[in-house]
Amino acid sequence: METTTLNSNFKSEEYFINMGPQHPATHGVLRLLLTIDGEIIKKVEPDLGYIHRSIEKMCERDSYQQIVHLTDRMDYLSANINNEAVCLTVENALQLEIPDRVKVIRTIIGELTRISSHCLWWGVMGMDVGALTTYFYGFRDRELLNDIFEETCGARLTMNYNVPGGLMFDIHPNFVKRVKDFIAHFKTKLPEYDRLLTDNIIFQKRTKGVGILSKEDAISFGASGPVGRASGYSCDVRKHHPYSALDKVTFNEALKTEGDTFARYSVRIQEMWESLSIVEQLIDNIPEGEHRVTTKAVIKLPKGEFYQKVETARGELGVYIISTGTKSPYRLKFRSPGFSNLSLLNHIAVGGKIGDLVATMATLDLVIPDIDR
Amino acid sequence: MNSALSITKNIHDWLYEIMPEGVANIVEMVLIALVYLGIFAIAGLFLVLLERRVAAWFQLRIGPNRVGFKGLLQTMADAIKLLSKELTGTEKADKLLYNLAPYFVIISSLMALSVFPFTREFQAFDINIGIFFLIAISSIGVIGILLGGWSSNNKFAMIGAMRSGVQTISYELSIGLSLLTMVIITGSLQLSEIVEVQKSGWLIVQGHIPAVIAFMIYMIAGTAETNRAPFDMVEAESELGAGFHTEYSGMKFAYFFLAEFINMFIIAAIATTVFFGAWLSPFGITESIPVLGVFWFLLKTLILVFLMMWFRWTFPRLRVDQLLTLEWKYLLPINLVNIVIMALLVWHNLTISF
Amino acid sequence: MTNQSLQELIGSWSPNLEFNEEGSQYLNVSVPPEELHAIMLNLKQNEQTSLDYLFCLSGVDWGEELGVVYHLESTEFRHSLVVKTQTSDRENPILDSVYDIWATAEFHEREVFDFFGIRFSNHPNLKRLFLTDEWEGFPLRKDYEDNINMIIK
Amino acid sequence: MSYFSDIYNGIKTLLTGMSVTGKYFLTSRKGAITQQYPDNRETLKMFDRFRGEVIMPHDENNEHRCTGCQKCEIACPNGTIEIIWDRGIDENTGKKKKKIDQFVYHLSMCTMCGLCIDVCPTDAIEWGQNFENSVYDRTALTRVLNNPGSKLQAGVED
Repeated sequence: METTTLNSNFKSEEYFINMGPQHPATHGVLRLLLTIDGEIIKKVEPDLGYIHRSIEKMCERDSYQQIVHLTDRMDYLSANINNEAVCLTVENALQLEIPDRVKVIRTIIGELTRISSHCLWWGVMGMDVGALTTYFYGFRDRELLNDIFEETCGARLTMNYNVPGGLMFDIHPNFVKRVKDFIAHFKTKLPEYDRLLTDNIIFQKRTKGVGILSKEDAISFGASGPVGRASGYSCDVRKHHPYSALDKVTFNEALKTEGDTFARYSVRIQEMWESLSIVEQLIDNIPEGEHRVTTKAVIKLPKGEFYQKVETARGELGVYIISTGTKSPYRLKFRSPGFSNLSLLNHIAVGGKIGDLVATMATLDLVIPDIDR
Repeated sequence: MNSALSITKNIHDWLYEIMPEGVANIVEMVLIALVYLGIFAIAGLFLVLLERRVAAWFQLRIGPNRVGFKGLLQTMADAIKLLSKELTGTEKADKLLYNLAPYFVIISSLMALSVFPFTREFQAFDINIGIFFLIAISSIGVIGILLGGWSSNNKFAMIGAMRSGVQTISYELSIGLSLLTMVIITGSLQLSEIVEVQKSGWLIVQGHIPAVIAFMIYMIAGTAETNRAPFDMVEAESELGAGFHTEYSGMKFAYFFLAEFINMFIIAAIATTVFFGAWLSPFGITESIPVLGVFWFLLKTLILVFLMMWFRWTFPRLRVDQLLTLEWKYLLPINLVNIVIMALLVWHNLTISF
Repeated sequence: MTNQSLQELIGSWSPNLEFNEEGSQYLNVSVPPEELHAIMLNLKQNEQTSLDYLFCLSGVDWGEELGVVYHLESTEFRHSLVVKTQTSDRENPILDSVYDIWATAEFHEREVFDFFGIRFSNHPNLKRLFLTDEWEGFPLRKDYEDNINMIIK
Repeated sequence: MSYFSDIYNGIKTLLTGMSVTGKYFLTSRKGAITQQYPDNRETLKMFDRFRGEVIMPHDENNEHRCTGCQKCEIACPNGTIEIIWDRGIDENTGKKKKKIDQFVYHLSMCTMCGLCIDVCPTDAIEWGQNFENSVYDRTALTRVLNNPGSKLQAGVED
């Protein structure tokens, strides 16, 4: 972008700054072109692509088993849920009957992933509004989850635990005990999160009434996940299109109507409680059985189009596969939640201050590789 | 005007023997300045270390523990690293102001140190407008910040500097007024006199309720004066990257950094002097050993410094407009009412003194 | 609304629509590019369809034609519909933008433009989103070649 | 009046927050979550399933279980595994048989997805728990997994 063309559009008192791609608040390589009048934001224009790896193009040459591990690298904080999304698409296309054990384990790990992602988000949210200590408390709890994942899946972040047809291997014998320990631990820590940050007067002043998104706009901008639900838009895929074992559990969809930054914050905190309750309902009732259905070594999907949506920690992830009957998809599109959520940033940040933009962006919970894919 | 502990007295006499009076005076001043500079450069470094350890303990970490015994030399090593670093700057910076800014900041904070009564006889400069001098000097530092932010020709630095200007000018009022509240009791601006008054009870006890309110306001405004969290609008790393010192590196950056910590020390030291009886020991338990005054002074100061660190590692940052709301809508009116209450108390002799 | 009644309702709007339910869990409707914007506006505003949530907008290179697939859902009735449109002009493909109907389309259409080179008329800010402005070619097209960065197995 | 209750409530929430951090400050010695990594090397043990690198275990006779079927090479999404194979004469039967010459593993390209180990029909390769893979020269990351002079364990192919 040339400065000359920019300047001609400016009123005399407005100026332009580059937030990112290396900026502490953008959590990665997002670049925001801000037009500012003093402290007040006039326009936010995201510039993407700093970490684009063209996963969709790579998928067009990979086999269906190989695609799964690429999704780890999209929204790496909910890697397991991404894996699950691709596996579900392939399994539905093949009309495979998946054992209950697999469904339950997938759901448990998915919800734990959600908690882990929200823990990190909580820490980073605190850091973005200036309370640095929350970062370490959030990571402390996330670390326990990472250990659970590492023991069962072998990796802490990019697990690639799901394969089309089930799970790569059965859960570790310690899994159930560790998860129960974690639930007990986390139930004492979540109220602490509230006491440290949620109730804090400065935090509430910083977030309430900031970055308001109305319900109509939320739907129009395709907001999903906590961002949509904070605006009173019931968009939980787990409720409306339940997958895996989610139809067997009871949970409340965290809904708020204010649509401001604080509402998005509270929705996530509440979601952690809900996820805990889902895990609690399932952890004692993991059915016995196979952990995997044998599939052909070369999976060929029937000709057709397949769409599967799942609820990741950030919102609705869609996997759209167009198959021509070969071993790779003809076209594979990931509808990533972060991409739609980012598109509304300009809409809600304009008129706020720089500090508001940072707080708002923190509650959108952007993961840049998820946007850039 | 100079301290009269026995060693300093000997040096003083010796200097007057070997050179004419005027020269000796100047030499003496330079010597004292150098001693202060040395002590506080090192004290500042240890404050940085303390901050890092305290932060680590709040955050379930261990903190620096590798360089020297238990990491005691960590900040020394950092300082040496900063000394040896290349000084980079922006091409279009206003070179003169850019280079001048760090010195404004560091000199103003070092100057303020000269008036503190560390113990009965350990005070470099017992000026009779002590408190006034402190308030005046500590607000010069902001010029350095403004200059640094403006001259480095970086928009983030510029925003940071402007925020700093707004912040310091506003909170200067609260600092001054809350200290004035206490001056009503003492009836003097001279620091040694203020300490004398407190021999019949620390001022925070003498002035009870209004004094406690004044102290709270002072701590809030003092934290804001030093640009520390939750008032670190100036550097707000999640908003502005590094704020006004974005373009500074090496030793120039170190000056800013050191000044922040010395300022923190100064704010705590003023509070110690004005509210907590400076070098006076609690209940006079070590009155017979005057040298222990230094210990008590530092202990009280460090406790207050710790309190400021506690704030920093707990609270989120305010937004820039909320910062001003807090000052103009809450602190300032309360402060004004508080002064009137204090004046009434003193008028009717309702202060507590033993 | 069931797929059956959706098909009947939408089919009554224009004679040029093709419906297809095979090989997909949703009802598919193919719309000629000229009628795209009008049909889309109707789909959103009609009280019976009320498809107000555009949850996926994907560009597809069908080999001969370039197309866009819109996945729509109604947040009120929870029925879904897939709208497809395509153009055979590979040199200068132009479709109507739907960003004024669903705000999320603004970004998604920029992504499609970036990777497929489909231009959307009336789009407020149609420029490269992920790739640099100087990038040549449109990577997700099937005929895109890049001998340095692409490894074909 | 709400002016004063605001101040009161505000200060109360601030003090609650400080009590949380204060509690951790006092218990910081036992609560520290830092792992002092190079110091705790002795006690640091990875989980059994930890994916550090792909290794090929050999038994005491310097025999491995890899038949050179190349399933792993096909399964790998990144071209991490290259199997250089040969046809040798089997000593027992005298027939020509496929056997591996070099099992080349490019650690620098590996994404630890585990597909190769998943497809391996003879369990010839498995995960190693070593995670200290930094080297000064990236060519050191290309490894030959089968030991020199090693051969196929008897009975694996059946």
